Amino acid sequence: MAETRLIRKDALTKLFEKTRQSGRRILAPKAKGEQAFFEEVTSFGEVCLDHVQTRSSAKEAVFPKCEALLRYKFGDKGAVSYDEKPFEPPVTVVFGTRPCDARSLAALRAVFNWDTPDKFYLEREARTTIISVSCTKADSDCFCTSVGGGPGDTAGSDILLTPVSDKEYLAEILTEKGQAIVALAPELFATAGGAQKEPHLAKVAVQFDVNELAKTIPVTFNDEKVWQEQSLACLGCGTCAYVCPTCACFDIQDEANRQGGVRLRCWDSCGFSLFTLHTSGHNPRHVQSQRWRQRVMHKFSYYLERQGMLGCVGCGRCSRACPVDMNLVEHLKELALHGRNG
Amino acid sequence: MAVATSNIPNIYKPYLMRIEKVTVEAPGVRTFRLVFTNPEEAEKFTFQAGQFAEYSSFGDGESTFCIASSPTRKGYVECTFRQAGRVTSGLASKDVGDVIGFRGPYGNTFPLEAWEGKNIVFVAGGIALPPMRCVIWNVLDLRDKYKDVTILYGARTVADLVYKDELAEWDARPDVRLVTTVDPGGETPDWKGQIGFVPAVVEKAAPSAENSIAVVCGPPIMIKFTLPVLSKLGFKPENIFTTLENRMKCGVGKCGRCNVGKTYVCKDGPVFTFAQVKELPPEY
Amino acid sequence: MEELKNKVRELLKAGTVQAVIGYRAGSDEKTARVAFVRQPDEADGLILDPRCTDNLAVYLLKPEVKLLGKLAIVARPTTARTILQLASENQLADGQVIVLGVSADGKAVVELASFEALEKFVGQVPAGLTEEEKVLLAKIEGMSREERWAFWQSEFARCIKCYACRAACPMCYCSRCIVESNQPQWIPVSPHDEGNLEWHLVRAMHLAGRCLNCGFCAKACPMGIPLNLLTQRLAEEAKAAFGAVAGGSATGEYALSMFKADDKEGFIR
Amino acid sequence: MENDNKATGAFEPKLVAFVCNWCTYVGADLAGTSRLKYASNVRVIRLPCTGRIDFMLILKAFAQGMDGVIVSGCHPGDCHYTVGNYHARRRWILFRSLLDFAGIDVRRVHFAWVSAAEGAKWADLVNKVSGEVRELGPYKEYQGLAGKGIA
Repeated sequence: MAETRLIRKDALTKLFEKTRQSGRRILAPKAKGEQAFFEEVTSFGEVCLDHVQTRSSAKEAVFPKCEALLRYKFGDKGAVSYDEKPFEPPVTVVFGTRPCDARSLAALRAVFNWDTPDKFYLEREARTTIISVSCTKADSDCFCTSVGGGPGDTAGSDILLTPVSDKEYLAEILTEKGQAIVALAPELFATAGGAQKEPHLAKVAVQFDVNELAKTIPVTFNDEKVWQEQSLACLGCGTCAYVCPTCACFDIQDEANRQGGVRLRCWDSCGFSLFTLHTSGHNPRHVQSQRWRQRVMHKFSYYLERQGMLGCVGCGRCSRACPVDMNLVEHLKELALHGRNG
Repeated sequence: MAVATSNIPNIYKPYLMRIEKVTVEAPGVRTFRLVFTNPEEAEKFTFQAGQFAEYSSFGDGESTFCIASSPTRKGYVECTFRQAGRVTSGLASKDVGDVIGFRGPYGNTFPLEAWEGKNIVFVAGGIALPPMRCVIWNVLDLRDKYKDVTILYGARTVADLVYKDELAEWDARPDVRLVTTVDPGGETPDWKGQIGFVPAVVEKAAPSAENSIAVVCGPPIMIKFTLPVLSKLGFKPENIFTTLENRMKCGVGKCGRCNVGKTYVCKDGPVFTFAQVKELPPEY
Repeated sequence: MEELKNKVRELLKAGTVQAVIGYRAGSDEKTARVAFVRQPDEADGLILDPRCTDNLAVYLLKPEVKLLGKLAIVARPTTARTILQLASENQLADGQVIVLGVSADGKAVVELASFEALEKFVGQVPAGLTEEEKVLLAKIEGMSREERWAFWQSEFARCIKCYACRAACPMCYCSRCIVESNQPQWIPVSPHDEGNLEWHLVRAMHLAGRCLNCGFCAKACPMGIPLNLLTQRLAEEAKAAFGAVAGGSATGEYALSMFKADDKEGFIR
Repeated sequence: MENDNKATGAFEPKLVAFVCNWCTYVGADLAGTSRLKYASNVRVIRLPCTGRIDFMLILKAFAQGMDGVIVSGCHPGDCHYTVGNYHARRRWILFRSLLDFAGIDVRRVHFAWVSAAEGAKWADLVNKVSGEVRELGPYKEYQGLAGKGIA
């Protein structure tokens, strides 16, 4: 499937134009203050690829922060009827994702397609094309290589662009969706010649052995002291989950007036005390250390057992966004060691 | 840009059910009998004992309860709930003829076929009789397939006992041994049942563990003290069944709330044996 | 710096406190993070420099931290004011916390064991917005109403309702926040535009006259919404209209818990 | 009540008034019993005291499609609960400032003191507010928020 081409950086303006003309919406990193966020853009000029990583993840394209699951109307005498319209999410190109973000789709899909397919996620994903840009720089929070990814990893991308010179990207066209984008402006894509991407990629050191971690953390489950110490600073704010590209947990909420209403799905976080609170007042995860444990165990243990993959792509967003500087890698290293030492 | 839409069904869209009957069981506790507004859906619908569903009060949200009626009784489903939060308050304000949402059935089931030819002991406390009522009627409707049936049911007060008519019906049946109890102080002058906590009453009733299955549902404290009693009577953990109740939103393994360790109550449960429960991390 | 470390060692050795909340080096050279020092020798890891800006008072009411025992806390003037404001709202009792007050220049450290001492300490440091903050506030105030609406709508549109602003705020200590009251559901849970606007206005109003302008809310916001501008605006208004400044006293009232018969307003008909 | 005047098709603002039980509500009643004519496009919601009028009610009114809001109670010194209106006044001072800062049109929010004896002042207030808000037109900005941000 994979084909390799070259595209000039200045040709991206044209490619954006063609993509927009084809009726596709484009989401791309846009700078705001010191951060970049995925937002809808109309031209390549708005795009900012300077950041190691955007603050928010690209999951918004396939799993929006707030979406309608159903709409209903109230009738006479307690009647209810559905207000049904075909679900037609926008056809979208997400441009400028990093390879780690592209990988995260598999983790999201594993949940949303688990036995009972989730129409909303799957249809959005089916209409989304991912054009990633390889990482030529990384920071101390990046750990993609520790969880099976890499700065030039192609998994999950439809096209992967790697800057191979000041003027050119090496374009790996990986899927049919990627080819459909190339087909919009084939003249922009030249033959690749002998260009190699590896020399241009960032170096990201492996920080821990993820297989070891998967073995050691279940052993640590009942060692409450470890989780308490790690989470003592945690404010339970949930930021880590909201910026995480693989966090898929959600809440379902009704909003209605006298005429009718809408059932909405919105992001949620296992870090919140109310997340698991029963009506009776009983809470299975009643202290923050248990909620922190859930987050770590879910991503690095339960996910492996139930979905057959890790629930983490090593983007480092949680560490960067945490208001109290809880560093995931630091904690994972500690956990790997702790389990080893018994 | 047009893209063909696929035909993946919306798993979050509930069946619209009409309330056919409302029974006030105890203070704040109601039972709804629900019938499908769409006969085609009614035709296709099946479930098994132990499964649960998401019930909507449109405008308020969804709440998770077990299906309290038996799959042997066709044409309707019943649920029993206590008014506590926003959704259950919304449901409680509904009356006969009103439409609510029903999404399910979800979860695993009690292995009723494997229990054939065995004695069955039901131990329930308070509002935990509904999940068991489904199994009780299922067993009683296929009475010939099972041996002795014992029902031990306790509540805090006489008023808190649910399904009072059915308790009387079970009591009257020669093929059911029913023992009811209320906490000390919860009795009325004409109370004819036992007075005492469920574990003590189980011990006194001493059902035989020989060729027997026990089903235990109730508040955690009741379960905690009942298990050693059953164990003393000779019940093995793999022959004691319960249902776990955790907070849920989706019911289908996606929203991320109900898991106990790697076990998802909505998918792997809600029915567990105590042999399985023992293996779960202490987080439920 | 040595002064602070010595104080901390002393307090722990003497058993006066069981834990000291301070700052230690963070993930990188630009970051500091909270330290919960429980052993005298752990005091070596404490730092005190311009990185140390988080309002550590947020931890004083956290159940897990309270379990550590009696606490001392490293407090810059803003944190010290926060402690007084919490005290005036009956969230902290006199003598419950030992404050290690850090002077505005970050050099001197004084042990403040009573609220009276704390009041004197904060009394020496002028409270209020920095020049930089005033300029930014004036910039928004100078916009037309339509521009302000557009500005805030574009900011609020990014809000994802993670409530990190609430979690990071030492003054947001309600055990059940208004957004979690759902009968009726006053503030929509979902992060759509209407719910976001209502949340941010409610948050600001609930902090009106109480906010110490530590800026932790804005720092915590993963979406970079400058939501401390809202509380700054209210603090300025409370000062202008009522002469009220939060965090000056452990016993006083705050702007909205009191009134004067001759409070001036020009807009009531 | 529609946003249009049925006869002329012109815009008629929807107004809600949150009033206290003891003064303004009685004043509004007096306006009625005195047969004073005033704009009919106001819905009056009676609350115990201006001190009880949560600022959220004002936001909710706009969210539900109101074009203008009146908040009114006893004159300072006349509060049935002694000081409720003094507390309310402080809250309004700050809240109004916040609304303005957030870009909400404070010309649509009107605060007043109307006593039980001021039926005429009530009628006049409603007429004036109604006229002013009619000039401003429908509050499209706020009403446009409904459903915005839902994917």
